[in-house]
Amino acid sequence: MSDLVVDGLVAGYGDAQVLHGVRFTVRQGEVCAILGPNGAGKTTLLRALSGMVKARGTITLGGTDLTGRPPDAVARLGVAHVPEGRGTFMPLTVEENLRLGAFVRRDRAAVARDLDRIYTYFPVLKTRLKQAAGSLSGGEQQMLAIGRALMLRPKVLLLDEPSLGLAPLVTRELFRIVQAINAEEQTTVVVVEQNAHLALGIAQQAHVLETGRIVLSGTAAEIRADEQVAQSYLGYRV
Amino acid sequence: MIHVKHAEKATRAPVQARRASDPRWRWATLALLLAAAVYAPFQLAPFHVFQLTMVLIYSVALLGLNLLVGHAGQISLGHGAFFAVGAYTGAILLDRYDLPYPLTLPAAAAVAFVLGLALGVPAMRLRGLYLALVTLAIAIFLVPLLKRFEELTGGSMGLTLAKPAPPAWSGLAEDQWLYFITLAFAAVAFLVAAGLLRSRVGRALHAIRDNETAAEVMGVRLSSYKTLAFAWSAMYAGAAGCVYTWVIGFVSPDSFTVNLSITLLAGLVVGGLGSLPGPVLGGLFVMFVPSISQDVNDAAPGVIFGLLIIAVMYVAPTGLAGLAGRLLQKIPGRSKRDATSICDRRCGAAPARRRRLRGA
Amino acid sequence: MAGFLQQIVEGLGAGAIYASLALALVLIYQFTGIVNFAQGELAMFSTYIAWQCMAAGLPFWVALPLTLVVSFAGGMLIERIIIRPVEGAPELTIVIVTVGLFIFVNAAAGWIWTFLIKDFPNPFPGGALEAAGISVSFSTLGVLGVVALVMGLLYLLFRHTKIGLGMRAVAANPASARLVGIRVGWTLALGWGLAATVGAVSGVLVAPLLFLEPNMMGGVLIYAFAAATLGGFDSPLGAVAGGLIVGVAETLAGAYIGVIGSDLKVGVPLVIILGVLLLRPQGLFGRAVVERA
Amino acid sequence: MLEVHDLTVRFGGITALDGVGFGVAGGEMVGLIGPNGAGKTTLFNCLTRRYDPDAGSVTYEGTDLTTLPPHAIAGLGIARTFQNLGLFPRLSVRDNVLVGAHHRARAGFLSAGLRLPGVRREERELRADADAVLERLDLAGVAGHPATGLPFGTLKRVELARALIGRPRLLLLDEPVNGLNAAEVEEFAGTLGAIRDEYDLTVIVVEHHMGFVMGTCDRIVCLDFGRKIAEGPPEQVQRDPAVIEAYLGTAGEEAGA
Amino acid sequence: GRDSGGGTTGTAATGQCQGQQTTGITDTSIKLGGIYPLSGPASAYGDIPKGIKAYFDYINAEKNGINGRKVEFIVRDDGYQPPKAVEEARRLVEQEQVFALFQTLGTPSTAATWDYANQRKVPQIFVATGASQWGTDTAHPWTIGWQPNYISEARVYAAYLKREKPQAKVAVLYQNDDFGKDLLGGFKRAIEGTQVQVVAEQSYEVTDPSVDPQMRNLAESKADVFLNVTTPKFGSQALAADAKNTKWNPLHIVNNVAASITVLKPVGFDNVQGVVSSAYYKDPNDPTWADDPEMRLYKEKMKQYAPEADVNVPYHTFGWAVAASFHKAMEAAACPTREGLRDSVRNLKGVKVDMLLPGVTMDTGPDDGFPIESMQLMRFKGERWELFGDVIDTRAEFGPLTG
Ligand SMILES: Nc1ncnc2c1ncn2[C@@H]1O[C@H](COP(=O)(O)OP(=O)(O)OP(=O)(O)O)[C@@H](O)[C@H]1O
Ligand SMILES: Nc1ncnc2c1ncn2[C@@H]1O[C@H](COP(=O)(O)OP(=O)(O)OP(=O)(O)O)[C@@H](O)[C@H]1O
Ligand SMILES: [Mg+2]
Ligand SMILES: [Mg+2]
Repeated sequence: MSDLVVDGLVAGYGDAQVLHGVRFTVRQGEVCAILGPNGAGKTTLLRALSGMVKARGTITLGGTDLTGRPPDAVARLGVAHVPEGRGTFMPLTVEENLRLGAFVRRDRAAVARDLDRIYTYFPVLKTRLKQAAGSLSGGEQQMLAIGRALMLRPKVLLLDEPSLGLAPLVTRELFRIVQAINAEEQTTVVVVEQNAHLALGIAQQAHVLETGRIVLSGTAAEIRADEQVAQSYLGYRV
Repeated sequence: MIHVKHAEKATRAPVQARRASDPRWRWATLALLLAAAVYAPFQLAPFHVFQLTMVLIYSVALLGLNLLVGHAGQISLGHGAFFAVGAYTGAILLDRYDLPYPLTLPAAAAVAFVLGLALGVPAMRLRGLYLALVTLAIAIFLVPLLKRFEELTGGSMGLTLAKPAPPAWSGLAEDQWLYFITLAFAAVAFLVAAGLLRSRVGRALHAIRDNETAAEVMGVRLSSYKTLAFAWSAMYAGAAGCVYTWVIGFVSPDSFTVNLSITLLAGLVVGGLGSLPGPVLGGLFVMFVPSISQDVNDAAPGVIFGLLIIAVMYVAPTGLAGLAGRLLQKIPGRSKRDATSICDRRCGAAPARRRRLRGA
Repeated sequence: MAGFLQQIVEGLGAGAIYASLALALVLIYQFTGIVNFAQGELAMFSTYIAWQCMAAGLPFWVALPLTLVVSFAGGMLIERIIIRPVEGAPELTIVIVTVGLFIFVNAAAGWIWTFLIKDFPNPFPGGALEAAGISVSFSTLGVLGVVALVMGLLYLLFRHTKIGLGMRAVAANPASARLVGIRVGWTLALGWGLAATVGAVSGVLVAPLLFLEPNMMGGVLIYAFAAATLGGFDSPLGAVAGGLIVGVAETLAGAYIGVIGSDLKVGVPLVIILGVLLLRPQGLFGRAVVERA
Repeated sequence: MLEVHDLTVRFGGITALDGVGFGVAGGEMVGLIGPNGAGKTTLFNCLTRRYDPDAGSVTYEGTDLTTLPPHAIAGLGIARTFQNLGLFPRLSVRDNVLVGAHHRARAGFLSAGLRLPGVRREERELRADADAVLERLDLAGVAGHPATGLPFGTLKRVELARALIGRPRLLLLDEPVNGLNAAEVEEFAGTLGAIRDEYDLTVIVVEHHMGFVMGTCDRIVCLDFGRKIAEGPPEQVQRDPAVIEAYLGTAGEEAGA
Repeated sequence: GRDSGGGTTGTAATGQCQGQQTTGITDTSIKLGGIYPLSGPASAYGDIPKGIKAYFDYINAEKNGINGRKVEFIVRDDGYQPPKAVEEARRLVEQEQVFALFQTLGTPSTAATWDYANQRKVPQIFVATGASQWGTDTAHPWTIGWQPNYISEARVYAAYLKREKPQAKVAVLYQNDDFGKDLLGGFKRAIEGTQVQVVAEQSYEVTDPSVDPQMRNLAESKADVFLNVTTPKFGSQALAADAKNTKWNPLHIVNNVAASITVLKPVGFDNVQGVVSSAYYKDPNDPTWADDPEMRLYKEKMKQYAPEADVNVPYHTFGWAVAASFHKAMEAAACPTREGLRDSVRNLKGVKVDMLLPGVTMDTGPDDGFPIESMQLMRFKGERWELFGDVIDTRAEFGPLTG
């Protein structure tokens, strides 16, 4: 089984250490939600998983050690990352952006089919194929980033605040899609998301990260039931 | 070298601001440097005094270039041209119009400023690469232009001029006198630049460099700031060029080839873009490294010079000033940041706030 | 009239030379996002390699492919050894490294081969095609043909190959490119290798016309920059069109505009560039950078 | 205070805004919603002169904004934040904020270079103001930190501080709470409410966080494909079938999110 | 060699030499400093000091130096940049304490430094530029040139044309700097009042990639003489362009700077038959001198003392010749002092230097600041230059140059 096992993960930027020994396991085909306040290190955690920041400790995927591998090697092992800030290839067209998502794949026919699949997920993109990706609206770029990650047909999908800037309708649609892909293809998903309702709605397990440490772990239901979590991540009263 | 517009690039920029140490340190260092600068000409051989004078002149030119490149984020590959314009203005005024020395400096600065303004108007529409190449073309074009107006410029033979003589009361030798004039000039130039950069104007330039769109939304008038930055930077170069004429006493088109422009840019980047000591370090580099290169290999000094440029960029990708900053940071007790990060590592395990619900 | 047309033809010949180096500049700019000041010197060095091969007795058509291969490898090697350590550094730092490389390569070539000019064989037959009072030398035709061919190949590479797409992605956003699995380092090296190869072609085209010596490409580089700027730095077609325009304009101006004369004709590309950029800041064929708030 | 009339913006074949018109009264807080690509940011870009509209007008307190140069907008008391951050990454947080006060100050190249007394006084005042705003938004602790490397939510607050120091009367917020968790959103809503009163602000806010929009806005305008499809008080717009169809989806699921 | 320090001030000059400057010279040593572009676009000239060094090494080792004084020759690089030249001149004079500046290369670098040298009263001997200024100026007695000045050379060609083609229409290609303008100006003055006329002139910049456009414009003029005033690379280009243009076949005169066989050979010997030029020193590539004793000595000693240098590079030969000239001048000096050298180089009478062409001698006087003013015309034939006519002493024939 291709479980994602993280243990003793320490990472940071230069002298500043951000993650102080993070440990969790995501079984293959599971969805894992990461919650946490601003600056807790959620983004850094995903970056460490995909190799964007140097990390110590161990990260293994189905027994393969990912620690210290550069991001492109990690991607070739089937890990797709929707980064914070979207990582759009601004001057390239929308279509080129999507094709780049499948850069490491050799199966041309399947890639073409997947392209169509992305267009059915996000119909707006289809109307913008030849447009420079940099000119898309914020939400459209977010869709593009997700579409690009899906084009890899990843084993593991790392989503950093996927709903950022998406309209409510699209957000819900997005989570349905992720759930469907997860169910159909046994894709492992690690999702960092502020919309805890939605994230916990599709997750089997969840972790709460605070100042670089996991302070709370459990099944989605357990986390949802936690009082503090409810206050910080679920409720909203004006 | 082009401004690729996306946030990711910016995020990777090294974080260096924390080293901004407390002002007392800075004043002390400055006072020490100034004392050394005043003391030096009485200790050094005249030849070395001359070299230091040239370093100061280059520093001022680089300071101007830094305003444009390091602070406003526009690239000029043609600053040698403004240096030349200042030098020639000084030379022509001295040679043809017998103007007294002190008057040639403001005149040269003004001419360079006006020229910078005139060229700044198209320059404000271009950026990055395009601006760089247009300025490069200007630098190339200047040489035949200087030769063309021979009656004024002396053509390819150039103009030879007397150097300002030290007044009797000073009791100084010629080199010392020139050095002190240049030192005073450089000190004023640096003070003005420092004042500029610490103000609204400096912030606006930085804002343009980092994010033009946002700067404009904040009310920064891009066209006039870019044009003025270009003009001021030209003015600095021009003023430095005029003092150069005083010190070298000779101008010719061959003194100001494209080579000079590229050397200036390289010197600036090597010294440290966007930092105040950067131009001085750059000036030292421009002045001394070519001779060091030939001491190492006199058959092909260029081989060594080229390698040295590359080597410095390896060791100090953000310039020597950045390197100096990083080295200072390594001194214990100088950086708060070090202290905390050490604590992070040592005290890291302590707060066991982790609550387990069920084996995660 | 025939005189005028003849000047145009000559201008095209000169322009084709500028275009050949401009193609290498555009290539590396597309794939690495930097302007390589050493491009001309690398081309010169490659040409010396070809010369050395021929001096050792190899025929031209053996020396050429050998040179191209060596240049490709050399370009990659330079990226790995010289550019790699500053890969993440600010762009100007990398540009200055290429300036250092420029100085180094120029001096090294002089050191190895001296500054005496060398004769370099012209791969194209002598003589000229004569029609309507105009003569076009086979050499000019040959250079134009090769430049067109290289341009076509580059266009295919840029727009219709996966590796071209990957290379553009690396230039646009290296961090993202890594995330989609592109080996950024190797891709950059490949870009350098290809640019060095195109540069070598340019050098081999130029050398028979200008004679081989270490400063051979210095003057050409400036015009190549002008060409690339004019055409827009992201289009091979633009580079070639830019080169031809610069060549023709410079020739006509030098020939017909009295005040300019041959000493000031270097100002012509300057004026053209300024004019074009004021009207179309992205160059003739370049695509405007989209900027969104 | 602000009148948008028949505003149209086209990009090639795309019509980003199509004859949009609405008004904003002084002191009001208007929510601007709509699906992705509906033209919300484009509208902001027109107000701040990033884009030239193809047709229509924008009148702010009697002046036609479309005739002004872009940099003049800030001087009229209009400030904005950006959807995906528009900070100056290499400047410290304090300097970022100070740039926001650019139009309030006068120092030019020469006077700044010579550090004339007037410039010093102005600078002192601005710094005091900046420190106050930073304090107010709980940013004093990171004032010296460069704007890169701070958490997203903090940076959003820095943008707000930068907008506020310009003493705006009209504040345009583009998705101010995205990336914040529920508690943080709530806190932000509180802060914004207080600041609105303190600074006497008129606000237009683009946001996809329905809880936030519905809870804080006096009135809502909904765009779709560049056209206004609904306008009115929150409860009404929320129930508008066109809005539900295009943007919200089935209302039932919406509760709380 | 950078053993700085003032220790070189040795012999206290005595007798008639009392009170004269002896910096940099002792009974056993002379220290000289030269400034050349070893880097940058003009580095081709960086070969000259190799010839000089080889010569001095040879006489130091085998002839016990000059009158028992071993010559130390320090070479500094100015990259052809005048401010650098000033710096290096000061380094040599103040830090290295050289006896004399022996050669500064190029008009700009020399012009930038000669005020300094003269104020300091340091001899600036045999500068490597043919500008006429060095010989006509009276305010700089410490500076003197060596090679024939460009104006004299122009006179030689003018005289030749007057004789051979009195109706000549001349097209001129010249480098847009002091060298090109001096030569062109000299030529125009020399043909004043004759039927020879300049019908077209085109200049180029050293930064130009090619002179082809200029050559095309000149061909339009239908001139029957082409005067090629260029430096080597451009010389080759112009020769090639002339050869390629079958419709225009003027008499091609190439100036001495670009007359080396190394310039002609790349163009192809077939293409340069009949080209005319002038010379004053021996070309190592010229088979005429294959058995010349001085040439053989030169080649042998170059191999010995500068093994990595190519003996066929004429710049080496030039260096050798100028070093030998210094040798003669120093030997002739009445006092081993700076003043002595200054006076000696201004009082050369028919001094023979073996690397110069037979009949070419060094002659100077109080009113003559040009050591070499004789040249001989030559025509290219087969694979070599053939000297023809007599050695022309331009001073004798055209009168002295004045400022
Ligand atoms: N590029 C960077 N350089 C330096 N420090 C950084 C960088 N990126 C993040 N940090 C620091 O790392 C810490 C964790 O940031 P991270 O972005 O991982 O948080 P987060 O949980 O994703 O927050 P958010 O909800 O704002 O996205 C923060 O304190 C931040 O200042
Ligand atoms: N410069 C441009 N060039 C081309 N198309 C553009 C440009 N700017 C915006 N668009 C298009 O206009 C439409 C509206 O964009 P806008 O950014 O206003 O959307 P938005 O309502 O803010 O969406 P979101 O909620 O996703 O931010 C989008 O489809 C976008 O692709
Ligand atoms: Mg984050
Ligand atoms: Mg938007």
